[in-house]
Amino acid sequence: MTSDTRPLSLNVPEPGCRPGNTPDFSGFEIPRAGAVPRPPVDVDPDAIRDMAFSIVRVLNKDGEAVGDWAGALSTEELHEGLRHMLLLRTFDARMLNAQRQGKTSFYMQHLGEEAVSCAFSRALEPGDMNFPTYRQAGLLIASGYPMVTMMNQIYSNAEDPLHGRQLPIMYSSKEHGFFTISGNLGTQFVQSVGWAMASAISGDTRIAAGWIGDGSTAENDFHAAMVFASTYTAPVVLNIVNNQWAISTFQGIARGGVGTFAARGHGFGIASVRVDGNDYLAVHAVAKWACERARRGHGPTLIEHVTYRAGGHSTSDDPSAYRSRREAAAWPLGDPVERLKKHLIAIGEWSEERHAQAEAEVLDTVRAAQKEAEAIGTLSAGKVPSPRDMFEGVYETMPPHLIRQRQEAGF
Amino acid sequence: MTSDTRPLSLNVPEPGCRPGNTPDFSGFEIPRAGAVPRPPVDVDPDAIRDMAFSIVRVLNKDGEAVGDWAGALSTEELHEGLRHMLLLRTFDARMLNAQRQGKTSFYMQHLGEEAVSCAFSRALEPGDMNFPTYRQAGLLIASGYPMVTMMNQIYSNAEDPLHGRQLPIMYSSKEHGFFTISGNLGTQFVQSVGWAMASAISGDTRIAAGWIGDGSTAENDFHAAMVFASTYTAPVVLNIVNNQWAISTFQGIARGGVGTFAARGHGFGIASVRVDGNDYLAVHAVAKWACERARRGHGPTLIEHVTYRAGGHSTSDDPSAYRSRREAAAWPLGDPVERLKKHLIAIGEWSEERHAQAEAEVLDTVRAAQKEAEAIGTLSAGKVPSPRDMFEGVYETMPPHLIRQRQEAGF
Amino acid sequence: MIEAIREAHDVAMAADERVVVFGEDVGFFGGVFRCTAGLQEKYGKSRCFDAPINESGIVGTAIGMAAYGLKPVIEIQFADYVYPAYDQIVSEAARLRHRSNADFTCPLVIRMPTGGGIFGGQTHSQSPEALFTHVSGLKVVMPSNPRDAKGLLLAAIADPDPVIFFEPKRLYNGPFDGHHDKPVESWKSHPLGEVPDGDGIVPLGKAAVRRAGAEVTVLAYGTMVFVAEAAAAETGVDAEVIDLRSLMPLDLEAIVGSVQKTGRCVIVHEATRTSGFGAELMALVQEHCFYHLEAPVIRVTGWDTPYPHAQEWEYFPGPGRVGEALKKVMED
Amino acid sequence: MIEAIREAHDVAMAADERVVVFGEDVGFFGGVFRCTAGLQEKYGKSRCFDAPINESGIVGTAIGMAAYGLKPVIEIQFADYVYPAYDQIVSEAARLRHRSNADFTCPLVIRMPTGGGIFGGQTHSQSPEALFTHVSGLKVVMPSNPRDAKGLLLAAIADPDPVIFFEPKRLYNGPFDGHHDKPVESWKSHPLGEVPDGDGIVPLGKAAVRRAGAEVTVLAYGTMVFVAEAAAAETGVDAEVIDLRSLMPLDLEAIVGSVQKTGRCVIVHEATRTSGFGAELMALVQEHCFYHLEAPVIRVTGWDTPYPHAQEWEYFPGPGRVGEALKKVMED
Ligand SMILES: Cc1ncc(C[n+]2csc(CCOP(=O)(O)OP(=O)(O)O)c2C)c(N)n1
Ligand SMILES: Cc1ncc(C[n+]2csc(CCOP(=O)(O)OP(=O)(O)O)c2C)c(N)n1
Ligand SMILES: [Mg+2]
Ligand SMILES: [Mg+2]
Repeated sequence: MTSDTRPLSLNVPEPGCRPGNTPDFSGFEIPRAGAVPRPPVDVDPDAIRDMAFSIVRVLNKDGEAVGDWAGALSTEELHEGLRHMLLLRTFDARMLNAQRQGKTSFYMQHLGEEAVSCAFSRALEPGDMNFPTYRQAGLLIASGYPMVTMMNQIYSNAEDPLHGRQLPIMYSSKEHGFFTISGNLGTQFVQSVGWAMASAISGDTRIAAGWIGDGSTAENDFHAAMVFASTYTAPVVLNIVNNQWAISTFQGIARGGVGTFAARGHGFGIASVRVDGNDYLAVHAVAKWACERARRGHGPTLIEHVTYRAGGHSTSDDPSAYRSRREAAAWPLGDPVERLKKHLIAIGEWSEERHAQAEAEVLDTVRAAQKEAEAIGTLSAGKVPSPRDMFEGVYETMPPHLIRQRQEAGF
Repeated sequence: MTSDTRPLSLNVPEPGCRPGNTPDFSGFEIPRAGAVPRPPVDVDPDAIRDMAFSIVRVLNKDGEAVGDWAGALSTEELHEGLRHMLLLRTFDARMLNAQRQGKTSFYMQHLGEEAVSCAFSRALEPGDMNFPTYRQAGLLIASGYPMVTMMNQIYSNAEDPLHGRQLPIMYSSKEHGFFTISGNLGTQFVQSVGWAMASAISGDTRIAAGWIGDGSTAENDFHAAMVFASTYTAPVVLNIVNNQWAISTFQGIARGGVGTFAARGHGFGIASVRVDGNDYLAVHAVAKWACERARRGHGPTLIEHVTYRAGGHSTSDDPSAYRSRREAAAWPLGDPVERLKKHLIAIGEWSEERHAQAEAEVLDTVRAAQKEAEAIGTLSAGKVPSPRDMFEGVYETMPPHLIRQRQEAGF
Repeated sequence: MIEAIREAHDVAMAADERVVVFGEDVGFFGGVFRCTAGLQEKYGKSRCFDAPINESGIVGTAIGMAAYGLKPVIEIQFADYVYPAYDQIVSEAARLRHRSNADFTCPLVIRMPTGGGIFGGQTHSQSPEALFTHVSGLKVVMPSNPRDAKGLLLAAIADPDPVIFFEPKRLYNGPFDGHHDKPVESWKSHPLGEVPDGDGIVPLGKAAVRRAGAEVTVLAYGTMVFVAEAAAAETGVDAEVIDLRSLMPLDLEAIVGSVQKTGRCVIVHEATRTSGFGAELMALVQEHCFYHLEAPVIRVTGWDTPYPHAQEWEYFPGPGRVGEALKKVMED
Repeated sequence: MIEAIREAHDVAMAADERVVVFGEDVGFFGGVFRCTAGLQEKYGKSRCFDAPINESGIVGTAIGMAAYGLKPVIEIQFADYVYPAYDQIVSEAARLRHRSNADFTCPLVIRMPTGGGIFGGQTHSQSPEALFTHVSGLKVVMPSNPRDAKGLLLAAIADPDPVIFFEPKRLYNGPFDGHHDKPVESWKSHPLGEVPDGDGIVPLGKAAVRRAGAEVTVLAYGTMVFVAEAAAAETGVDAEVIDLRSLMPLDLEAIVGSVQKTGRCVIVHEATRTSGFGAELMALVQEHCFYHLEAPVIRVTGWDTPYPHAQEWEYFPGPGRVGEALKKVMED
């Protein structure tokens, strides 16, 4: 041992800001909108390593869409996109409230992250399959899944398609390309790769999209997904939603010493891109590019959506215990709804009045769905699934021991 | 979907050469010896990203030690290094044979990879801890662990320090900085990080070294090791021994679309270096650099040792079923023993005669140890551990149910 | 019970520098159930810290630390999330001592909130204890009250071998007998809610009789202890309720003594039935009390299905079902 | 038995394009035990291929494939290495159908060589079946001979739910009754070594009586079936040896019918005792045959220790130990 060796000490990363501190994002580098060029979809991943350290952005401060990645969406599509985000935000607000009223046991919202799932959804084709986390309900809303069915699931009422078996918001819809959500973090990232491999094995043209949170990239399944996607050039888009927090744990604990989560892809030769997750146009453009890569056989893309979890982790969480109340407001990428609204106004296709009217319409829609769902039942009242349902579907055919148990239970 | 989308297909990587084919390593880029500069130990990992795509080499074709990384070892140390490798090679040959004779159930050799563990060992200090795989017995031999004890373990005889409990070659020696080997691949990579974290937590100066094979980097524990090492800047050296094969599976299946295993470190901001694993001087120099980084608090280093498994995977394996018999001879980095021998001759410190004499001495040493071990016993004859030993040590204090079972067993 | 667990950590950390605590959200925030609140502030970031969300890595690094000589006490956020760490626990933590002949050992405590009754659905309600009792080299503990929680946790931390420590989350804030419609009780008014100061341990491997009785022995642990007490009270069956507290090592003597006395036995657990720990208890009872048994032993357990969200109370083995079993075992 | 397993793959792959086979070393080489030899050549690299060494990834991708609509048949190189995949199996494969109300399902076969008797030491000898029988949603199968291996594997591949398929590796090359000093036998001369051509299945959930008897019922599976037969022959006890073949679903009827007839029961397995599948069998026997039992049921099992290398035959529950149990149960 060299004689000048000093005692070692443990490095434990800390967030910039805890309750009581002043949020400071000045160290967070944000390239200007339009700065990152759009490479061809068959680009060699090695040639775009810098994209993992930059951020693809389309909307500038003035709400203009600029650069290579702009121009992919029609005005009608943008209107629809805004409506999807408003629907999701309103849905969240009402369901949060329903949980407080005891109509369900649990809820998780998307506040500040609406663009990610809503815009991504638009890049997929029917038949493609998402393997979402609990924070991508925008995939369902944007693909037209009935809101009342979502509520039935949340309320675990008699019309819940999952028969009350699952925790609220753990939706499943094969038809809408939305894989049954797991409560276990990370497990589905690698399943999305398997689904994509199956599509390739079958000579199909469908692709898969995996989803994972910043904190959950630390899970081992992340590695499995990257290894298999890389080895078999699977037609999959692997999405990391970096909303800066994993419950009370800031993203630095999962990220460690590397600059960005997107850079994780470099160890696997996977094309890796960072995108402004609060920019509907940027998310959509990058998603489209990545989906095309996958579908044309150029293999996987890793996308880091840079966004911010403006609300609590779930209804069980109070973030003021571990981060500054002012952090959300200081978040430099703004609010996705406001930014798309500003863009539409900037291009002369929207106004404050139309926005207010849209909000009102959206509220009516959500309210109507809620009324319909609550007329069926909630966790605390009304029509509920049968206890028999708990025994059904463990296997396709109920084996003798479960029949005996069901009888013992008296159902 | 774009109308021109064609059916997808699965990409399954294939090795360059199967039985019957002619080995061709022409695509394998080998920088000349001395080409890679030696950065300071506090270098920013990002500044040496190219080192993950090159190979640190010291010995050139003519056996000269050249470049920044040369000059760290005295002639005496080189003589000793050669002796260690010869000991390991001879030990392997004799134990392989002992297995064929039924004196033990199983053996795994190091043929062609002797430099990796023998040279690395020299970079460690007493008290440091290796978390080895089954293919780093050179760590024990080079640190002076008694060969007869190794054989007692292999023979599961009455003097086996592990009392016959473990599979042959699954040694353990805390005193010699050699963590108890697991049969489960990958598990110990992350344990090495934990041990290193513990050293840092304790304000100690000791460091850990983790070991993993190329194939085993695919295991999820590899990810856990990288995440924790990166986040807590653990004082650990993480070694990947890329010997090109994982039983019958070539390294491309684990590596996927990235150029090298060392590049895996880039996704974590970990300093990552490739080294010529068949060059005793290069392995030692890189190991020393990485250990110093760790010990001075600069955090983890990932080292890919580029080598070749010249023998079968284990005594249960016949590699001619899946790779060309000529591949080992075509391997462009040569043989580690031959290369060090050539170097010593080149610097005028060795000769064919001295080498022959050294080989004879080594053989005597190994033979003597073997005689001693066999006089105690082998798996098939002589003194064996007591069946009682199987019940001991499951817990520190034997709980009642195990006492009952031991009595039931009649021991 | 949360406070008792926090206290046990505090006592152990104060007494022994080698005790380190980490897990998801356990550092600054003090854990999602607040069982480690204040420890980071008191003992510093290198003795209590947040971990990346990687259960396998948490256990794997803890094994390395334990082998180094520290005593890690780690938290898995929910028992339902222990499976990614299963290999590290089964193939490594449980094996180090034996395979190295004590050259390396693994004094390690793995805590995890367990069980249902909080509408947590299938991934926040499981009771996987039987998956650990089958693995030689592990100890398995489940307290049912604050007093035991503190004493057993201190014993687990002092233990030289790896201990899986299950905390019934429905008991965190008060006793619970399965009558979910009744107002929530707090530990304040319960005698076992009173936790002695200091570093007194409750030894691993010793059961406690929670209710003495002559007619039937009820073997239970965790939340089910209160359910069994309620069922006995409500049916009037004179049941002896044994709180096993530690499943491995198991207090066979207490079990056999009681069953040989009563001649009848009901086993209650929240985990799924098939291959649950109840099967082992049943096997032991029939091996050791065969000639004393007057009626078949009955298991009252969770069903062999995932733990459902809406049908929580039909799944939960409540006092009604346990009461039925008590009556049946008396009739048999 | 290897050839029978290979044949089952071949038949299934020929009949159904959706059957895909992968795992460590299963492609070009055909598996370290050669159970998939020739399949890659015959069906191409996208239907039979090598996987990275990542058991969790193998199962995880297979789940995705099964959900897509394929029927993956995957190999875990040794049962001892299944634990890294435990989370994917328990939390995902076993749960998809139930939690999605059959919106997504998981028809998947996970094969793995199991058991000891080959001097494999603690990481090539384990029998972890009880860790899967405790998990609702899984089926668990263990054949004891080539005929059943083929028929059960075909049934497993046809099954709409995930099946854990244990292959006793000591039986790969011939029957084995635990007399390790006797010359090795081959399947050629054994009636159950004859495997019918074609796609005939052996249904899951049906046990087979391997030896009819009147005095005591022996419940066994895998290698232990032959051990039990040998013990019966050697002791002269008129034992009825039942080969369970499938542990989940279990042929309770066959078990109960036999035990009610004989009034005595010995349970044999190679896995560690505590919380092994024997505990569940014991529980079921006492629940269903209490009034017929004339003596305590006895378990003969592996000890609650890691599977040792040198002491292999002291660990292995051989015919001597089973014979002792048969004699004891007759005396009790
Ligand atoms: C395997 C597993 N471990 C732990 C948890 C508990 N848990 C639920 S959400 C969460 C944080 C996830 O953070 P992130 O991945 O960043 O996603 P976000 O909630 O921010 O969308 C944790 C630790 C879990 N659900 N599964
Ligand atoms: C978890 C686990 N999976 C599979 C195996 C079986 N196995 C033993 S060695 C080996 C190949 C390892 O290859 P590599 O990591 O390249 O190391 P090498 O043998 O080349 O040194 C495999 C698959 C194992 N021991 N553990
Ligand atoms: Mg997050
Ligand atoms: Mg290798």
